[in-house]
Amino acid sequence: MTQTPPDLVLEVNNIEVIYNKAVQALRGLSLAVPRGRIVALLGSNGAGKSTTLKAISRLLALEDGLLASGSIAFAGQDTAQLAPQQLVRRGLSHVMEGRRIFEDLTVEENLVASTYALSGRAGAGRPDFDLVYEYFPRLHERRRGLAGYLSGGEQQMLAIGRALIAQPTLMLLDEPSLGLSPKLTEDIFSIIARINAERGTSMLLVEQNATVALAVAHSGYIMENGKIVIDGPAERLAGDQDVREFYLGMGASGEARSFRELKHYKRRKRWLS
Amino acid sequence: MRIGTFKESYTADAALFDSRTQHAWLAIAGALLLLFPFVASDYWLYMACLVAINVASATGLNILTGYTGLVSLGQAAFMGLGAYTVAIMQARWGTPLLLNLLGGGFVAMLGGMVVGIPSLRVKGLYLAIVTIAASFIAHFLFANFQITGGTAGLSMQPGRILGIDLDTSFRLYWLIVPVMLLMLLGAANLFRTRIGRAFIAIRDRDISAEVLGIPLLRYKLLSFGLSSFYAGVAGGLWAYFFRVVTPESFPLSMSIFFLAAIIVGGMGSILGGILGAVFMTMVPELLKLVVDLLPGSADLAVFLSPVRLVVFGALIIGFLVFEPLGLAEMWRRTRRFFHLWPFRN
Amino acid sequence: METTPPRGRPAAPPLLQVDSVTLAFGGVRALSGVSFEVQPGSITAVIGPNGAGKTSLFNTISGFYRPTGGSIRFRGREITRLPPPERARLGLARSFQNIALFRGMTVLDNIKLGRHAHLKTNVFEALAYWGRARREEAELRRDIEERIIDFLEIDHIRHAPVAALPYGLQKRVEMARALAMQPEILMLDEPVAGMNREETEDMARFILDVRAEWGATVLMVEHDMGMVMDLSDHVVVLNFGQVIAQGTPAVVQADPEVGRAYLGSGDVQSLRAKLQAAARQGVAA
Amino acid sequence: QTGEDIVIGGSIPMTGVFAFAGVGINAGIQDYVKIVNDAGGIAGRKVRYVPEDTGYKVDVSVAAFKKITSQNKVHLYYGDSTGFAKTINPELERNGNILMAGASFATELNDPKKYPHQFLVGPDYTEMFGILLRHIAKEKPGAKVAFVYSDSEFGRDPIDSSEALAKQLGLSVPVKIMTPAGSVDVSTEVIKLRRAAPDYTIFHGYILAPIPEFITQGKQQGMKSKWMGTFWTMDSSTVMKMGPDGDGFMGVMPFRYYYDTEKAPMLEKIRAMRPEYQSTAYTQGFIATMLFLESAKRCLEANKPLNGDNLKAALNSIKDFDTGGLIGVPITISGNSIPVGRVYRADMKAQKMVAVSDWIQL
Amino acid sequence: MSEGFDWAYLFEISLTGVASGGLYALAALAFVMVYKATRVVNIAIGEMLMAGAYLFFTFASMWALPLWLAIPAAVLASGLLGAIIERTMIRPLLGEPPISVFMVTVGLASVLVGLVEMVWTADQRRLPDFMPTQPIVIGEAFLAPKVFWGAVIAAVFIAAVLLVFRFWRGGVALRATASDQGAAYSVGINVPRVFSLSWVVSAMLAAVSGIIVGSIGGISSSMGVFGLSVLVVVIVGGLDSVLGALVAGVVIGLVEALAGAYLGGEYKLLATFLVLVTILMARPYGMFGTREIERL
Ligand SMILES: Nc1ncnc2c1ncn2[C@@H]1O[C@H](COP(=O)(O)OP(=O)(O)OP(=O)(O)O)[C@@H](O)[C@H]1O
Ligand SMILES: Nc1ncnc2c1ncn2[C@@H]1O[C@H](COP(=O)(O)OP(=O)(O)OP(=O)(O)O)[C@@H](O)[C@H]1O
Ligand SMILES: [Mg+2]
Ligand SMILES: [Mg+2]
Repeated sequence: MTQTPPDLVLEVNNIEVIYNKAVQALRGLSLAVPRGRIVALLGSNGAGKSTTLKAISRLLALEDGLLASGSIAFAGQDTAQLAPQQLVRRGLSHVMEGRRIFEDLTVEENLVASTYALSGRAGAGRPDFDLVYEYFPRLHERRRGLAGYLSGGEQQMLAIGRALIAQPTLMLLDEPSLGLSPKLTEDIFSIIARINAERGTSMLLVEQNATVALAVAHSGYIMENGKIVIDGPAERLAGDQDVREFYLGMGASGEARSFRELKHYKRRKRWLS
Repeated sequence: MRIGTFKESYTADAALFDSRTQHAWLAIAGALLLLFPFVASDYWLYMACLVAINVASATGLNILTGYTGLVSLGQAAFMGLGAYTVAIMQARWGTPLLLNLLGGGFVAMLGGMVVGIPSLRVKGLYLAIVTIAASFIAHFLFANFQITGGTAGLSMQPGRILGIDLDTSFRLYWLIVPVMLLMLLGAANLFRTRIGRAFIAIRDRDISAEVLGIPLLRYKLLSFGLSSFYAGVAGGLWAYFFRVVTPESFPLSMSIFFLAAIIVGGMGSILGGILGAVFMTMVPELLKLVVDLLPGSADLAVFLSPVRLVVFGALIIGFLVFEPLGLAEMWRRTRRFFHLWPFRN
Repeated sequence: METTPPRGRPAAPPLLQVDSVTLAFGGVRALSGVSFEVQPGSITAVIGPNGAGKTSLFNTISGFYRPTGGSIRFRGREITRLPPPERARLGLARSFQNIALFRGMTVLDNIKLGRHAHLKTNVFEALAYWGRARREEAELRRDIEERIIDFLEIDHIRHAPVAALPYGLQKRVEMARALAMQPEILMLDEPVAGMNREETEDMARFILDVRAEWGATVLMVEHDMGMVMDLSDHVVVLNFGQVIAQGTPAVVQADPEVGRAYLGSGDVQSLRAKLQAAARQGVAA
Repeated sequence: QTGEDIVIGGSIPMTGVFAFAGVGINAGIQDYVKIVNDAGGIAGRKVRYVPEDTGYKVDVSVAAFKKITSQNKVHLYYGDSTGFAKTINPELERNGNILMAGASFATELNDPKKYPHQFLVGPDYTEMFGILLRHIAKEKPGAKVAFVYSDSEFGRDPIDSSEALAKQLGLSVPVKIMTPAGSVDVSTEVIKLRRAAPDYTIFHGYILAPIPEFITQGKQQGMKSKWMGTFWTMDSSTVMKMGPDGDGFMGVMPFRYYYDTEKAPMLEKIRAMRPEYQSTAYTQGFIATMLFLESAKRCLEANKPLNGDNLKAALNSIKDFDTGGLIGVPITISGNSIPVGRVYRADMKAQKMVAVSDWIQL
Repeated sequence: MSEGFDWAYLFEISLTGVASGGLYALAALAFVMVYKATRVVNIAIGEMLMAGAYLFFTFASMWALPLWLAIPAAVLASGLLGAIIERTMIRPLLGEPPISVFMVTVGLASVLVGLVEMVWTADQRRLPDFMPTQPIVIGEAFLAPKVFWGAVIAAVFIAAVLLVFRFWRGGVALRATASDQGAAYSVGINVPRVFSLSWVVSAMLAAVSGIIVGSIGGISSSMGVFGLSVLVVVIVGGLDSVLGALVAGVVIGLVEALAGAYLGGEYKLLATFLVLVTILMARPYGMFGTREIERL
């Protein structure tokens, strides 16, 4: 509620979101991303993670969602008056859930479209397609093909590649590992870690793969039902008993649980009590 | 979610009208329909018949466009097929009225299915234009054939049923409204079964529907067939109603009218088709009434007529900007409001 | 190439046989000479890097793509030329990687739709909603409520429109619809993508239960190695459209080529160390 | 039965493709009703005019008819299109109380047996062609006459019968060109026309477009044809819009133009009421009303109740009736039409239509 | 074939057909601009032509402005009209079902016709002549000057648009917006700007086309029916293809001319629609339209 401390690139304060004038998806959610840090946001299906990201990037209106109360500051500035594309041009990139690539455009045209993020930004470098192709050689092979015909994983690569072109200062990543093979997931997270280390890009990372998310993140939040239920440094979260049980799939003894020995009844999560 | 109703069985849950309030409303509506002809003037009876014909045809189009997602701008032409069939059957063979109506429906259905053949490959607006093409071809045939009376068209004797000549709006009302209600019921039933679901699945994503076991061509043709059957019967009613059928009776603008009706009313909703057809038929008339109420209307009328066009267009735009999903959605919202009232947050 | 019978069961004639299937899109070879078999009652997994051709393989089996070469047999019957709806009727049921629910319908209607091919109501019965239509619908409703909705624990959303459901629930509805298809063979394309561990475990339990209670055979594509290795009887590894290995999970896991092409590793701590090393290396370079 | 108003209902196309005429018709009816009422009405009864806009759509017209007739006791009705006239005919027969005229000059309506309670306010389209062809046959015997018409009931109406008449009159019809409704670019048709090299070209089924384009392009390509039109094209303001190339355009007109100088007391009255130009549609509405009320008057004077049969009989009893000079000769209505007219020619310099023939009566 | 065949006639007719096809192409281009960027099927395209023509009529005939001023003024005023339409009726429907937006344009058509009748009445009018009146003579064949110059203007505009799309990344932005508005926002494309721009440009093209068409056939409140031919052309060419608009315009122009000349006026529409259906059966997305991506 006081002034934004200078080292927070993103500050979300007590926001509420309502869809279709009827469904409340977020109920007073607050979080912050320190500059240069990777922050993970975990939570079960329907907790409101994607909604949070859409509220930040101001893409809610397109889905009939309304930011009913609360405030969001990006780089110290309140975003309420900014249009989505203005935010992007100031360095806030959102890689949306479900890939959302331009299917009718070729791979390369997808990247070209992304250069709009650099319009009017002082100090932006030239768009670097080669960097993307270097990270994802597969895209280079398919660069003249229509993006709509790429496999699921290839589309995910393209979505991330597009965000790279935008040279953001804050990247919102919504399930980047969705549909990626384990190896590629690891590769992509190395890239994420690299971008973060090399360029100091801050990231807010929504992930279902808690293992990689907590491995790459500095700190994390866990949300349920539109609210944050716990937060803390990534190591501490990874050590939390419920997180281990519900997100990392480890038994009480700390051993990886087998999927064959699942119980039909589950322990209630501590944070729901 | 509704509160306050608890279903005893799955069948009750699947019933068309499920609550006591709804049954009460239904009874009231029925009583009104029964009483109406005895209190209304000739003009209002005329309008009621016209509305009923339009509701029937719009419902047919809703099956095809609203539920199956195949946009058609040929509804008027299919009505024309039905109307000509009825006129010819009556004049040539003197067959009974109900048989003629069925005949009109079937001929239109055949026509619709032929037009539907490209729908497996051709989609969206491309398909819509194919239906326009079809309606121009139909117009060409109507205007250049002997049996259809060329550009002058055909005139008809009033329909006869049970020895009664249907020559007044009052008498026609008792034919048109029941037939329309029957057609509405049929459509509503359809969407409780596998066939209706298959239509909706095709609308939402035809290729996955196919993998899930729905033969696309067969169902698209079925939808075209049903929709134009409805159009054909409506066209037959139209013929009995106006008793003159000419090639220019069923212009493209009429097809657009029906499309507008289901969009403004709410696509993929039986209620939407009804509301839309009523709205589109009545609004121009109501606007006239408003103009009449203004003082000094005689001279003003000349100026106000284009104003009515503007207002009419603006109403369509306004409604859609306000509620892109149509009147039916507005209705649902209102209902939800009252259902939850006073628990609304 | 070895084929192992499913654990603890006697060898039976295969339910599905994919025989040197080839599929090309213009220049892109999505599948080349893919062969494997699915034993009745087994859980078979197809894994492989992104773009390896797994989804294309599923599409070929369910008839959406015509293979350029090779054949597919179901219960020994040649189905390579059969149109997709016919295959659905035979009991080839599937879910989709890119969720393909019908967004204009409720959850319940989506599930009901799955049964389409097995119902018989014709147009006239439908218009009148009488006789067979009424009977079939009532029966279908009971079956779905009691066997599928309860089973998958989605009763709270049965009347919700699917469009607004969160991703994970949509996946579950996909599964429900596939179950409603009365599957002989249930093909699941990335059933747990986008789910957290807890939800993945739920899904894994459903899959095991489906086999146990419904006797369905499962063929799935999945990237979650933990789940694949724990659940499957047989694993087929695709890379660049070719089968590079197949066998029991243990056999596949031991294959060095598979490891290089595909498998990831580790728990949070070791992964973190690895990622940080990668990042440092990047900065240094 | 005194005291009750005599009601003239009207389905008037005040919007849509025919609005240009509807507006004039409406004013014409209004004005004549006013003249009569100011003079004390018909046999002491006031005349009331109840119009409704139709947008030139048949179903709207019918709705208007139902509305007006259910709210008023209507004996006289003005309807717009041919389609409406045909559609409403059974209703008229059933109703039995109404005499109807309208904006249509369709040949089909000129049949007292099929349309016993309707009449046309002028010659039907075939008769219009007849007047033109007679004029041509006199001016240039054996001439080649081309017909250009639109693909609509309106356009096709007189074509076949008139071709036969042309033969009878010793004229030849080297080409008949039908243009699709609403087409603007007619270059190919012009080529076809030029190759037929007609002496006269008669346009029918249009208002203005695409006639000017035909003439302009025809002249540019060196055609020597004279150009002619029928009633709905022939309003002065319409012809004047053809621009310089329209000079010399001719056509058939059953009424005098607003600015005609020949003696016509009624025209003077109109000019006094409305100082600005009034269209021929105005005159048409005006004369329709005049004939309506004359029939009503004759009925009432003969003490016959106002109904369709009586009104029509009264109308048909009109012999050598003076329209106050609006039609240049006294008229007699023996059937459903008034088969008289004359040929006018456009003088672009004076911005007027000038008569080039006598009144021709068929 | 037969000895008496009149080749000169065929040549003359074809020439005229091709030239009048140019007019279709220009109007079709106006349609394609909007569709390409916003996926809005603008059924009111004919009425927008009409609006442009009436604006020109007002400036040139009623206010008696000189032509070099009246034409740009009409085009700019049309652009403004396009902007207003986009802002008030199209943008509020961003993200709604395309069919609803389609219907809004139907409403728009009614509004425009009503406005024109209110301001200028429903009378047919003629536009001042501003094109050379010397007929174009090629060999034996005559070509109407207005049609010829109209076609030339159309060709120039289409060429310009084609070039712009080739060398300017805005073309990508347009298509990206059409493909997925949300994603377009997320890569920094100013979606509302793309929307307004495409409507403004489209309205301006429509005005040019309306002025030409109006100067040939005169103007009236019902000249919107020209839109139907435009619709046929864009379907044959492919809804989102500029090149398609050009080629299909010429094809349809030619088919109409030949059918009119050799079969008679009543066959013109029939012939074009038969051609349309045939082409769609062979190529369901028109000659150059983008096929929808169908994948599971
Ligand atoms: N467009 C929408 N309209 C209505 N409700 C919506 C809409 N989008 C999301 N919701 C609702 O908002 C809630 C939060 O959804 P959200 O997509 O943010 O969840 P999530 O945490 O990202 O889940 P997942 O892991 O499945 O992606 C859910 O209950 C969902 O049903
Ligand atoms: N219809 C098509 N046209 C052209 N190329 C296609 C088509 N369908 C698939 N491909 C290509 O075939 C290859 C295999 O695609 P597929 O979707 O089967 O991969 P996948 O193994 O399912 O990958 P993922 O795990 O990423 O989903 C990819 O390179 C893809 O781009
Ligand atoms: Mg999400
Ligand atoms: Mg895949």
